[in-house]
Amino acid sequence: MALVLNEEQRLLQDTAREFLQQRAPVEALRKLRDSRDATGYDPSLWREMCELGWASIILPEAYGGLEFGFAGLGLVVEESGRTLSASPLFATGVLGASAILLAGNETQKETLLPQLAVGELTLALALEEHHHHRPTHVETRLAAEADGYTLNGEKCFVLDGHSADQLLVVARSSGEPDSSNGLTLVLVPRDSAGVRCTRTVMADSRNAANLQFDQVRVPAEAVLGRVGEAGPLLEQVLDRGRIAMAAEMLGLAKESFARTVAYLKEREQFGALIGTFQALQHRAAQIQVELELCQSVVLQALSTVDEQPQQLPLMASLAKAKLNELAKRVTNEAVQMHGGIGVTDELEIGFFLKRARVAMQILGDTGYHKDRYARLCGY
Amino acid sequence: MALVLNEEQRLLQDTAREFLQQRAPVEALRKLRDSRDATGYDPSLWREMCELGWASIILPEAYGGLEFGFAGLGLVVEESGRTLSASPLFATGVLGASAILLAGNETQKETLLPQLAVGELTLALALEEHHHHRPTHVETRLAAEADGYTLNGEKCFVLDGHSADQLLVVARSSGEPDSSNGLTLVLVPRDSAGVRCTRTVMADSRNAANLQFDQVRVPAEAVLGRVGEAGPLLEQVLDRGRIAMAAEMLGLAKESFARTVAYLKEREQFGALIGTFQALQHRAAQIQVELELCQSVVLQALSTVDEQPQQLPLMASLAKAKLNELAKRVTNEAVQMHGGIGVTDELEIGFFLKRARVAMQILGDTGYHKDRYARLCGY
Amino acid sequence: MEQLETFRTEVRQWLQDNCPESQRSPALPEEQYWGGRSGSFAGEDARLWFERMHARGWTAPEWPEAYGGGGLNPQQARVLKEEMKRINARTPLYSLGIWMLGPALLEYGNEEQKLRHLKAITGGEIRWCQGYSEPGSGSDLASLQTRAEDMGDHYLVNGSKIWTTNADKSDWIFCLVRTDPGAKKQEGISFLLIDMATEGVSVTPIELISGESEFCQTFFDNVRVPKENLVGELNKGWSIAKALLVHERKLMSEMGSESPRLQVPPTAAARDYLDFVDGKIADAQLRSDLVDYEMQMQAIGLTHFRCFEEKAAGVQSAAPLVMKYAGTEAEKIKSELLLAIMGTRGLGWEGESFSAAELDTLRLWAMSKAMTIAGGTSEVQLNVIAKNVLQLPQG
Amino acid sequence: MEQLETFRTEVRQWLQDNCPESQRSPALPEEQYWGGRSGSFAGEDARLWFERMHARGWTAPEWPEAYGGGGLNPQQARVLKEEMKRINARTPLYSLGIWMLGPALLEYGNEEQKLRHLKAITGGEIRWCQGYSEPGSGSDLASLQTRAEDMGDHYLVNGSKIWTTNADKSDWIFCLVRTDPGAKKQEGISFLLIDMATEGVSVTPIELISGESEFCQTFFDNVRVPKENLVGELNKGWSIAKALLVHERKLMSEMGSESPRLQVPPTAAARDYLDFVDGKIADAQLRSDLVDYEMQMQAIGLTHFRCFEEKAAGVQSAAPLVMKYAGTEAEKIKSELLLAIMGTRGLGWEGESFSAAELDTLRLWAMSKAMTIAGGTSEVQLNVIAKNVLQLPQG
Repeated sequence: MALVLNEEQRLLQDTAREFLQQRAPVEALRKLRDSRDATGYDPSLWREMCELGWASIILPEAYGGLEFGFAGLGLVVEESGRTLSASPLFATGVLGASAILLAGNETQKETLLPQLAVGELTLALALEEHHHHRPTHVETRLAAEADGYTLNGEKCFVLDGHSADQLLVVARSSGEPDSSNGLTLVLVPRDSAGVRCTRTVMADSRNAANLQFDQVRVPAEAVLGRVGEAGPLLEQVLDRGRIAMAAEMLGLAKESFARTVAYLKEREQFGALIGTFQALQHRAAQIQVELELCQSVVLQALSTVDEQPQQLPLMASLAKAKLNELAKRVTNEAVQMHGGIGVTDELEIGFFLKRARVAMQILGDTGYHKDRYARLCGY
Repeated sequence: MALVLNEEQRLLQDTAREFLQQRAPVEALRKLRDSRDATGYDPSLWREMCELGWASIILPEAYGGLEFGFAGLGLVVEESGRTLSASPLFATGVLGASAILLAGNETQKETLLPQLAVGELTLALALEEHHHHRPTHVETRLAAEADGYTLNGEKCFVLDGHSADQLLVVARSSGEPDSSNGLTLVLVPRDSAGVRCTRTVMADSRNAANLQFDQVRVPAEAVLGRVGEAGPLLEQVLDRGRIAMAAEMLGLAKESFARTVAYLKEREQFGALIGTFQALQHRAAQIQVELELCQSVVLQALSTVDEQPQQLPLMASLAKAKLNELAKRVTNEAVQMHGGIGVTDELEIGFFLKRARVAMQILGDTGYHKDRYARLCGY
Repeated sequence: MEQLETFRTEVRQWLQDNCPESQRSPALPEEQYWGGRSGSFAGEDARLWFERMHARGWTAPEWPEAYGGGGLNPQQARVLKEEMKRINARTPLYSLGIWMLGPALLEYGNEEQKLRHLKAITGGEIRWCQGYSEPGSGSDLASLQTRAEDMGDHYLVNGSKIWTTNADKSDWIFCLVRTDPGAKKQEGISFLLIDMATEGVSVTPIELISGESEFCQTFFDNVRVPKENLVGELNKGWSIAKALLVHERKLMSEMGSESPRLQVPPTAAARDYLDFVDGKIADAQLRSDLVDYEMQMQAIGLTHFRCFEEKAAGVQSAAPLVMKYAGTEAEKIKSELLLAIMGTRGLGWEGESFSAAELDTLRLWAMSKAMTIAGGTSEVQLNVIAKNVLQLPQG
Repeated sequence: MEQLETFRTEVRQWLQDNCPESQRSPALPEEQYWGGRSGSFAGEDARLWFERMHARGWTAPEWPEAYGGGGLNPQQARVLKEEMKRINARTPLYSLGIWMLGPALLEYGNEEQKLRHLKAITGGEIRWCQGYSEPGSGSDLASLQTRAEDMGDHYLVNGSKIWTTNADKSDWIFCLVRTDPGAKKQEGISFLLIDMATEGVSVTPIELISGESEFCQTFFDNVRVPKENLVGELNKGWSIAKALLVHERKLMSEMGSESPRLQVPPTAAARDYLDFVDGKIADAQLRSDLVDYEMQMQAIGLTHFRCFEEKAAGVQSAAPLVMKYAGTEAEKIKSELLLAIMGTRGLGWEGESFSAAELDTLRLWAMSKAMTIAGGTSEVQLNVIAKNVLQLPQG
């Protein structure tokens, strides 16, 4: 039953919650931010996460994976949204693992996935070339040479782009700049000659980078799947990313809402607990309604990846659009209901607010997914 | 000062309010509805309104008018929104008078306006050919003959179309079906041979009709203005209509809100006046905020007609869009806050609710005017 | 399990043999059989279908056979329901008696009451209506004023009830009445059955903004009610009412899914009433509103499924508590959206200028306004969520 | 009237002759002169401009000349303002002393206090900050806990104030303190002036989610304050505070209109960051959100004008009471809209990958969250409208 967790899943979620709350709470993100940490996450912590199997939840056992399904991965990601834990979980565990799994050939899978599973390989998907999500707007060119390819172009908002070992670059080997035909996925070590990386410090204190590729040499075996045919596979990878990001935002929304409700029960104003004010009660109750609906959407979307891939695009857009709106609304209300202290950096609510805004842009804002949903439904 | 009424205007408004509340309250509309009155309004009452000068507020003195400006007319229309009074005020006093004033030649003005002023001539603008407002979507054809024209086509949602003495028909004499070029305004007596009229009973119990024109003979002197050039003038007429309808909706919103606030002060639930519940207080206060903003918009839009015609299109779309939304919100909240009795026909709130929905469609729904506003602003 | 499959095969065959062809499609309101002294069948097939089902006790499949029920266990009842649904078989008897009063009598009634009333219900002889709300009571059910005075051998009832759906077509009414005026609000209320043919009972229909008047106000003027008509203990009617409310919720949500008057879905209306350019609705506002609505309905639909799965798995969550609010608010949005999509064609009140679907759209839009009021207003729903789910302090 | 025009001519000429070219454009935050012991000028022109204006008493044009003011009547002050605005002349001295404390002292202070403090304010010698809110008091100003005990020849102050803007750069603070702990909330509060150089006063900046920290928390630990620093009557500080709140509102709305950090207007951002197809923004959602915002701002702008015209005509309406709510809520919407329009470029926190305008957009977005909290939360605004405008009953 897809909308109720089974015993195994509940256990996984409980373990994840406990680990993250102890080892990577919001306070840890604050420390990374304040110390201007160069990596942007704690590599030793990531290795521990890998030991728990988080990098390999969706991988088949043959490649060292847990074979636990996307639904399992989603639960861990949701928990990481509660604690705003910075780690390669999304870029490597969701996007990277999915890309190799879906697009890689057997050799690539056998080589890369076991490394990825144990934390020895981190990845970053270099996709965006515009400040709004446009997955087919690719001008970065992959040109065939006698003994391989050369890569030229620029990418922006590459999550973990400055820290990942290898870059999964979406490049155009043929076709018009906005066509979904002619796209190719290539694997480029970040320290290759001709790769220039500028870390961008974003509102959420998490990792992103701008990348430049200047005559970068790419050997033929670095191509994932077939040349010029990455479009459809890429879309599947992105839909998985959208659903995972929705799961993260669900965790983020639940946690910031829980903190707000707790505050409503302890804060006094005008001689009464502010939680007794009916106007706030109704606003909080309306959020609870949306949270329940979004919970169902995320659970269904996660199991869609494993069970009904034909519904993947629709569910991905539904999940991302709904969770974008929920995360925006909850974090705004959280700040407002906390009043003055809500706008201080001392309170952690601000971290949720800022992460929500970045998450809202990752792999498509609300308008993008509303439009896509309508197109998929034929209107 | 356009945003504050002067002494003269206040007097006009007070007189109108008193007259309408005594002679044409909501109860009068209920009677017209329940008796299935064939005319849809009380002709003797309209003559009294004309004696008060309401049909001629905007007409120059030379044609028997009060020359009081559109701002004055707007105040009377707003009051008629409070009482939901059915009369030719909108179709004849706003649209008809404006069309003849703006598009008619001197002979037409001299003949028609004095009749209109005293209530001897009622008009209906036959414009729409689609269930959504599309002012340039005109397929009704005006074909030139040896001694005049023939008119063929169909019109829908013609306000007062079944009761007016003459029809102001928007017809196409040239150009493509959706072009604003090639439109002509002609005056057609409703009892002309070949005119078929079907009254449509609408939600608001007010007048509308579908019209068919089958080889209707139109003499050359029945053309208002120049053949094929009615487009720009028509747009001005429509903008005046939109602003007047916004004024009516302001009155409607104010009245239904006032009744709701009064109810909040007298109705008890769970041992307390429901007006003490903070959630309702905040919703009511938010409506008050929007009412204040809309009040300013309507006042400015009305004076724009008289003083800044170059801003007319922008202000008309602003006013119609804002008031559409306000009327929808206020009437929905009015029903909800009245609870069970709010959905009974016995309470008059239902009449406001239904009139609001029809008014929202007259001369453009919210989406139409948001789009037009954006286009006018160049985005 | 095997037994159940045998039962399914039998039922399927029986339905195949006994359900007339004409009874295998959703019934329009005028085709429904509601029983009662003044009830009538829409046709001979409807009568046949009712009589055959009644003979098997399947107008109330789960009730004991002694009371005219089918004596099925819940699993069997579910199978019957599924098999009926499979061929779109109509409900043979629509009845508040079956849906609401019956469960209360089965739990709280004495043997005499069960024998007397339940059989008349399953046989469609007596039609019941409900008298809870009173003029002025609104969401505050406990504030009711209709009094039943103990006169020794009978109660003397005075007062009035509002929103008594179809009271003018009903034979009996089940009511909440105040039997101890001195007690605190919820206390001192009793659950009473009243024959509407008794002297002093009168009914006036209430016209709604939708133009319909299936709701009534029912007046009690010195009505003598035999003491045997008290259900459960004196002054303990509140707990019966609460139990019944659960049935009402369920009823409302089930009625929704097989609503006899089928509203046009907004996406279908969009195809009929809006222009498309390059496969997209040209009106950006309406397209955006439509996606918002469709996404919300998807989310609500998935949550319905989640509630179901959670119940089956014995998992408790807050999801069931938000459904009434989410569902009825969405219903209002849908109705507004339909009007907006249909433009002036959605605003027709009557007459041949409009199609039946168009006229229905407007009436259902008006009715949708009542959905966030009836059965616990949206405000009460939010209060309940704030209190029971969020456990916010009460002022 | 004629006199006023003569005055205008003189002022215009004087400004022409005395306002340095460099002082004729809006000042960036770092170019503003706020005076005080640690205050400094952004340049020689700024000093010159301040000194010339101060010499004429025009740092506080309406204050009496005896206190370093200009002695202008309201009409003349208005003319001066208009003429300064005409050439975009900068405010020579930014000062809470002029905007807030001064009006209070002029009305409630004794002669000694006026002479001592007002001159130091107009001359830019002393910079003041405000101490109203306390940790935990929030919107509920009357619940304050900072105590001033009467010790015979002085008050002993203990407690702390929060949101004391720029307290770390200020010399004195004007405070509300509790002088009668036994009295009811609003009573027993007094208005006290405290030299921040006194022993026991300490200041800690508070970092905001925007990354800025102009706000501080100010602590009072056994601070001895001379009794002559009490303004007005003992225990009557609440009425002074109320009068000052009016000035604060006015200040906030005026500051808004000449905000030194100019946020990109959303329509301009749309041109820079969005694609246009056939002259229309291609992204339907953002276009729709943009029109909504622009229309709302038009309506708010017109209502500003209406307030102004009504005041001039002596007409009372509810319009002024809704402006804070409408304006600050719209400001939040605008900031969200700008982020959405700029996409990932609007999410940069620092560094050269983003333009200054982009970085500012994010910081101002974060600051916008405080606007519906500071100066009376949106919730308090709605309470006030419900009570004072709609006159709804209070529970």
